[in-house]
Amino acid sequence: MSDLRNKFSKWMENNFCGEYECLRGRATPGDEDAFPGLRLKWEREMGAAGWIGIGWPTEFGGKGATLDEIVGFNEEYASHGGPGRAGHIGETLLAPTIIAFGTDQQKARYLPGIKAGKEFWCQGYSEPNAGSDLSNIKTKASLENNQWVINGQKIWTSLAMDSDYIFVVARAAEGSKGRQGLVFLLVKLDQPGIEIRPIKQMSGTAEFNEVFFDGAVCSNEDIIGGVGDGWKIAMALLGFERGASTLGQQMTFADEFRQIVDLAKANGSAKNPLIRQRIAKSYAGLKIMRFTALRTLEAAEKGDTTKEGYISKIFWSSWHRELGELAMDVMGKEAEILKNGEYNKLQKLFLFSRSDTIYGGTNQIQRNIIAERALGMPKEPRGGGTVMKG
Amino acid sequence: MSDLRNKFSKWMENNFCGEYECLRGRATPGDEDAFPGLRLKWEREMGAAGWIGIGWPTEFGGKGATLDEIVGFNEEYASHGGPGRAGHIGETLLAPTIIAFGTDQQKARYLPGIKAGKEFWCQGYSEPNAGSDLSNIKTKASLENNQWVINGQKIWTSLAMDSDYIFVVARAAEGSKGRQGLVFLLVKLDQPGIEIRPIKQMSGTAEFNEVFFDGAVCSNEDIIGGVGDGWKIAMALLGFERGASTLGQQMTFADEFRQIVDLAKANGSAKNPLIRQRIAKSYAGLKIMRFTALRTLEAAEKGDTTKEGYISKIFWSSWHRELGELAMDVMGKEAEILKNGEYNKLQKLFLFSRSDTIYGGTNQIQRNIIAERALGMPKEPRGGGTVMKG
Amino acid sequence: MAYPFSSDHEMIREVLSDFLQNWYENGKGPERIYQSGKSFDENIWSRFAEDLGMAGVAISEDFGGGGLDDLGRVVVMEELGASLCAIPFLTTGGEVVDIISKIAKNQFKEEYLQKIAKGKIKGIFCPGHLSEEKKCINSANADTADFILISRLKNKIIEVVCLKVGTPGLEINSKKTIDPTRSFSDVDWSQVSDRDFLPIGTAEINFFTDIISQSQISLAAECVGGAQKCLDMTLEYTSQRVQFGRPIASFQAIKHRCADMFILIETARSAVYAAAVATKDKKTESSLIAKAYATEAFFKVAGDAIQLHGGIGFTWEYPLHLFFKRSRANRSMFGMPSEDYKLLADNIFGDKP
Amino acid sequence: MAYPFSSDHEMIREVLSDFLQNWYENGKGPERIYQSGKSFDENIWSRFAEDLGMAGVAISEDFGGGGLDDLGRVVVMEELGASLCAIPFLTTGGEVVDIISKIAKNQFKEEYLQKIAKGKIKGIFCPGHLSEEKKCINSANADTADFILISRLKNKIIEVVCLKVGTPGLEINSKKTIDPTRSFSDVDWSQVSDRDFLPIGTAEINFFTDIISQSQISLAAECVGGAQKCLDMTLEYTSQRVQFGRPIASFQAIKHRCADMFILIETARSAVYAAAVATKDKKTESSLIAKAYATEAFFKVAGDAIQLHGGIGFTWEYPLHLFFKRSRANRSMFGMPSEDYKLLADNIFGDKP
Repeated sequence: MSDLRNKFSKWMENNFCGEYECLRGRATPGDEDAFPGLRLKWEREMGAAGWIGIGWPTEFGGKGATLDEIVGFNEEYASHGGPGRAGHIGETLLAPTIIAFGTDQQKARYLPGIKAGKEFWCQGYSEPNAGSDLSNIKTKASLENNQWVINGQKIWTSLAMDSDYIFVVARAAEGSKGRQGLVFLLVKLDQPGIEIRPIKQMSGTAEFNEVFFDGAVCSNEDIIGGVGDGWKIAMALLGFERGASTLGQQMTFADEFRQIVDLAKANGSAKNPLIRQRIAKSYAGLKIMRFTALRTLEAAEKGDTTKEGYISKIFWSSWHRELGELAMDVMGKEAEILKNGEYNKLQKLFLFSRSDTIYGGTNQIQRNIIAERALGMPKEPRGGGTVMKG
Repeated sequence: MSDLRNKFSKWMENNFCGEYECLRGRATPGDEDAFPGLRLKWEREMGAAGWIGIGWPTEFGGKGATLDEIVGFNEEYASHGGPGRAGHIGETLLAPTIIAFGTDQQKARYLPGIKAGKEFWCQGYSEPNAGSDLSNIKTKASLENNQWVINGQKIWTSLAMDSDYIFVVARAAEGSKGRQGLVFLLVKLDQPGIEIRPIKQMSGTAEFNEVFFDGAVCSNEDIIGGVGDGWKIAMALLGFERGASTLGQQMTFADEFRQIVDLAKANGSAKNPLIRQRIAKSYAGLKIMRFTALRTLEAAEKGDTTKEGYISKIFWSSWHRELGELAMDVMGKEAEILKNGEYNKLQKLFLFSRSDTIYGGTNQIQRNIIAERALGMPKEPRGGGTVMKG
Repeated sequence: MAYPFSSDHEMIREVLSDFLQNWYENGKGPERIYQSGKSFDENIWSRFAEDLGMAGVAISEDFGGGGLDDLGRVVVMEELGASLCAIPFLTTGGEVVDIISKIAKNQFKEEYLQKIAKGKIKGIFCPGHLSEEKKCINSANADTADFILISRLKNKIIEVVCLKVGTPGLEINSKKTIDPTRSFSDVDWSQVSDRDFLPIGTAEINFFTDIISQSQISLAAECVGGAQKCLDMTLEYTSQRVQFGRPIASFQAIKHRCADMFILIETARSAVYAAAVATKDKKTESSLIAKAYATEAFFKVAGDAIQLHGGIGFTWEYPLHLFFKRSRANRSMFGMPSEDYKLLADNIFGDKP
Repeated sequence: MAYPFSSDHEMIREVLSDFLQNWYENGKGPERIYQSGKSFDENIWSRFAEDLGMAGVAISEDFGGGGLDDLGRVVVMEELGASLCAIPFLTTGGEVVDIISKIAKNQFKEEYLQKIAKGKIKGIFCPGHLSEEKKCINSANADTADFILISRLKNKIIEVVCLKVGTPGLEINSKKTIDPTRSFSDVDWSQVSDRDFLPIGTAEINFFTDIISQSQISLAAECVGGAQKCLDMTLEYTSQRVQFGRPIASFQAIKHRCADMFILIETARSAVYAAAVATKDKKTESSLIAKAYATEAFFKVAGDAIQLHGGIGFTWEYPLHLFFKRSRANRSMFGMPSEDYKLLADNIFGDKP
C-alpha cells in the first residue's frame, strides 16, 4: 500500500465517524439529496485535511498524486463507506479545466475554494431543447458594460441546490450556430437573476434541477477562454470525466452488489439457479468495468489515447440498470412493498438506475459516438425526416 | 374435423408411404436439396389427387376451401410428416397473382401445370446490388420483335434447380428509376440465355441460386400487367405470402421443437433449469406465432387488414434462430461433433437458421417496414452518408 | 381491431376508451388518486358500473349484467390498463363474479350479482385452499372491498365462504407498494369466529384452476393496454421532439426500438386474445403463456418507453413512470414469469425436477 | 495498443499479424486447410516456430525461447484467432510448455523445450487426474501431436507422465467437428502398458489450476482476435455496400450494432488482458471470467457480423461462417459459459447448491 493511501486510510478511520456515521454509503446517485448540510460539512473536513485535489499539481496546492495513488485513494474512500462527494464537479471537472485553460486570476480566485471544500460547483450544459445535442444551445450571454448578461434555461443540473457556482455554456454571438460563438462562463448562483427548481424523479428524489437565467450576470473576467472557445472548453472539461473518479463510482456499485448478494443469501433467492447466473454475470461485469477503466487510465498515463474509453458510459449505465432489475428480483415478494411507506435503498437503485442510461448522453447517443469516433463510421445526417413541430 | 380435412388425412395415410417414406419431415428450409427427383414425383401425386390449389376458386380447378379448411389441410400435411412443398411458390404465390391480374390466356396456360404438380416456379426478385432494396433493380428487359429480351442477374433464388419457370421483375423502360418502368415477366428456365449457379451456404447445403440472364427471352404475352406495372404486381404477389402457408411452416417448427425436447429428455439436459426456461419460452413463442398467424388470417377473411401481419417474418425468423442456438446447447458435448462427417438435422437447423433473419428481407428491413407502415414513423432518407464506393 | 371481437366488444372499447382517457387526462387522473391517499376513485367506479354497466360486463343479463364472455373482460382490462385506472374490476368484476355466478345458491347469487352490476358492492377472492395459513398476502383491492370470498379445503372438496368486511377478527392491512396507483393488502381471517363465515357453495379443484386462468388473462390484458399506451406516448413524443434538426422519430435507432415494442405488444395481444377464446382443454396453458409473456412484454415496453423519452421519461411529473411501476408490480402478481415458465417446462417435459 | 503491452509485445503483434493475415488471404488459407483434409498446415507451423520463433514465445531464453509472459501468448493467440490459423500453439506453446518448464527434470526439459522452440515436436496435455477414465474427449490438436502429457493422481500428489505417439495401445481418434478449421480427437490410453509411460515430474493440484487458467486466457484471447476480425470485416463491408443510395454503414441500425460489437470486444479484451497480468491470488477468478465472457462475446459478434453482411454472410464462399463456427466451438471448450458462471456463483455465495 502506498504511503499516501496508507495515510488516507488512517485519516478516514479517525475522521469518518461520530456525527458523520449516518452518511455511510449514502448520497450516491439516486440518493444525492440525503443530508445536504452534513455532506457539505464533511467536504470541508476533507478539504481542511488536504484530501481534495490530491491529483492537482503541487503549485496549486495539490499533492501531484500518481494514478496508482489516486486509484488507491478512491478505493480507500469507498471501502470506508464515504458518502457521495458533493464537491466532485468542482474538484474533478472544473478545476482541471481552470488549470489547463484559466487565467492566473481565475486560478487564484477559484481553486482555493474548491480545495478547501467550501465552494461547490454545478454544471450548466443541457437545455430543454438541446438534450443530447450540445451544439444546439439557446441560452444567451451578451456583454454589457464589461458584464455578461445571461438569459435562458439549463436542465438536468445535478447538485444545484448545494452549489455556490455554476459553469455555463452559452451563445455569445448573435445568430451563431452549432459549435460557433459559444462562451464558457463562471456564474455565481446566489443572485437575483437565477432561479433553481428541483426536478422530482420517478424515485421520488430530486437530484436534478432546472436553472433559469433571467438577466443573471458575471464579470467579463469570469469566462474561460475567449468568445467562440466555449465548445472547445466544454469538450475538454468532459474529457476530464474519464478520470479516476469512475473507479470511486465502481466502489459504490460493488457495495450495492454486495448488498444484493447478502440479501439473496438471507432470503433464499441464492438457491435459484437463474438468480445465480445473473449474480455471476453481474459480478463479471463489475470486474470488467474496473479492468476497462484501469486500462484506459493507465494508457492515458502513458500518453496514449485509446478507443475503449468511449464505451465507459454505456457499459456502466447498462450494467447498473440491470443491477437494479436484479435487485428487485432478488427481493422477491418484498420487492413491491414499501416498508414505512418509503422506497428502500434497492428499490431506489432500481428506479434511479433507469435514468443512468439517459442523463449525460443517452445510450443511443453513446452508440452514435462510438460508431462515429471509435469506428469511423459515417456521421448521422442533420435534418431530414419530416419536422412536425419545432 | 371438417370433411375436407378428414378426406385429406385419409389420403395422406394411404399415399404418403412406400417409396415416399424417406421424405418424412425432409426438404424443409435448410434441407431443400434433399431427394430432388422424388419430391417432384410426390408433387405430381398430390396434384393428381387434386390436393394442389384447394383454396383456388372452383372455376380454376380449386375447391374454394375456406380458411379453416386450408389451416386443417396444412396441419394434416405436417402431422403426417409431409416433406417441404417443392411447388409452393407456384401454388401459393404465382397462381393467386395470375388469378388476380393475369389474362385468360395466362390462366389457361399456367394454372393447370401448377395444379397438376407438373410445372414448378421460382422467384426472380433479388439482385446482387439491390438486396433488400427491390426498387433498385438493374436486370433489363427490352421488347424486340414481340419478344422480351432479358439481361442481368438474380440472386437468392430458391428451388431454381427444380423449377421449370421463373417470374422475373425487370426494368423495361430505359432510364427509369425506382418503382417506375418495371415489368413482371414469366420466363422458361430451360433456354440458352439462362444459367443457374447454386450458392453453397454455411450449412453445406445449397437452397439458393444465382440466375444469370444473357439474352434470355419470353413472349410479349408472358408479362403480367403492362409495362410499368411490375412494382405493383411484385408487391401484390408478396402480399399472398401472408397466407395459410405460414401455418404449415409452423408445423415444421413444432416438429423441430419436439425433437429438441425429446433429446433433452434423453441426454439429461432437461434437468438443467436454464435449458428448461429456454424450452418453455421457445414453446410459448411457437404458440404465440400460431395465435398471431390465425389472428391475421381470420381478420383477413373478415376483410380487415390488420397491422400485426407486419411482424410475422421477423418474429418467426428470430424465434427460429434462437431455436437453433437452443438445439446446440441441448445437444451439449455432442453439439460440435459431426457424426459420419456430416451435419445432423439439428446442426443444420442451427446453421441454416442464421439465414432466416436475412433472406426475404433482413430483420433490419423488417423493422423499417414496421416502423414506417405499421407505426407511421418518418421514412428513412434515401442517399446521405458518404458513398465510398458504388 | 377485427378478430376475435364482435361489434358489442368494439362498442364497449370505444365507450370505455373515451371515458377512461378522459379520466386519465394525461396522467392527472392517476396523480389525483395517489395524492388523495386513497387507492381508487369511488366516483369513477360508480359511473363505470352504473352509467356504463361495466362492473357486471360478465354477469348474466338475467341479473342485470352485460352477459359478455372473457373477451369482454379483456376489452375492459385493456382500457383500464391504458389509463392506469385501478378501480377494482380485476377482482370484483372478475373472479368474484365468476365464483358467485357458478357456485352460489340462487338467492345469494341474485342479490350479490345485481348489487355488483350496479356498483353497490365490491369483493375480493382469497384462494385459501392453496395454503394452510388463514391469510392472503399482497391481495389487490382488498382495502376497498365490502366482502371477501374465501376458498377452503374440506374433505377433498373446496368450499367457498363469504365474510363481510367489518366482521370481528377480520384484519385487512393495506400497504404502500412501488405502484402508487393500485393497493395491495394482507388479509387475515385466522381470528374470525367459525359462525361468521357464510357458506356460499362448493366446487372441485378444476373450477379454481379456471378462475385463476381468468385472472391471468385479465392481468395480461391490462398489460397489453398499458404497453400500447406506452408505445402511443412514445410515438407521439418522438414525432415532436427535435434533435440535430430532425424529429427523433426519424432516427433509425428510435424507429427500430419502436418496431420492437410493437412486436412485443402485438404478440402479447395475440396470446391474450387466444387465451380468452381458448377451449376448455387449452385454457390453463394458454392463460399461463399469456400472463407470463404479457407481463414481461409490458415491463420491457414501459422501460423502453422511458429510455426513448430521454430526460422527461424519468421525471415524476410525466406519467410514464406510473406505467413502468405498474408493469413491475404486474410482473410479480400471481408469481414471476420465471415461475410460470418453470411450470410450463414441467408440463412440456412431463416431470418436475 | 498501449497498456499493458511492452514494445516487445507490439513487435510480435506486428510481425505475426503480417505473417498470419498473409496466410489467411481473405479466407483462402483456412479454406486450403479444410480442403486438404488435414487439420493444420505443417509448413506454417515450421515457419511460425523457426522463422518467427513463436512456438516457444513463452519458453525461457535459456532453452531458445522468447522468454515472454502470459501477455506474449495473448498477443499470439489474438493474431491466430484473427486468421483462424489453428496451428497447435494453444496446446504445444501453452500448457505443454508450462508443464515441462515447471516440473520436468533438466534433461527432459532441455531436450523437449528446445525442440518445441524449433518447431520440431508438438504435444498435447490430457488432464487425466480429473477423471477415473483413462481417456480424454474432444482434445484439440491431438491428431498432430508427437507426444502426450498425462496427469494422474497418485497418493494425493499429481504425477505427469509422457507418452510418445505410436506407443502400442495408445488410440487417437480424430473427429470432424462443426468448426472445419480445428481438429478434435478422443485420446484413449487405457490399453497402454504401464512401462511405456515416462514419468516427467509431480506437482500439487494448484499447479494444474494455474495451467487451466493459462489455457482459458489463451482461448479467450483467440476469441478476442476472432471477434475483432469479424468487426473489421463488417466495417469494411458495410462501408462499401450501397443500399437505398447510401453505404449501409451510414444507417443507424448498422452503426449501433457495430457499436455494440465494439463494446463487447473491448470489454472482453479488458477481461483477457487483466487475467493475463493478474496476480496469483486473482488468477483463477479472472481467467474464468475472461474465458466465459470472451467466448460468449465472440459468438455474439460473429453472429451479428453475419447478420450485418446480409446474404453473402451466410454463404460458404465468404469466410465469415468459419469465424462463426469457430466461435461456437470455442464456446463449448473447457465447459460452456453457463457452467463457468455457475462456478463463479458458487464462489460468490461460498456454497454449492
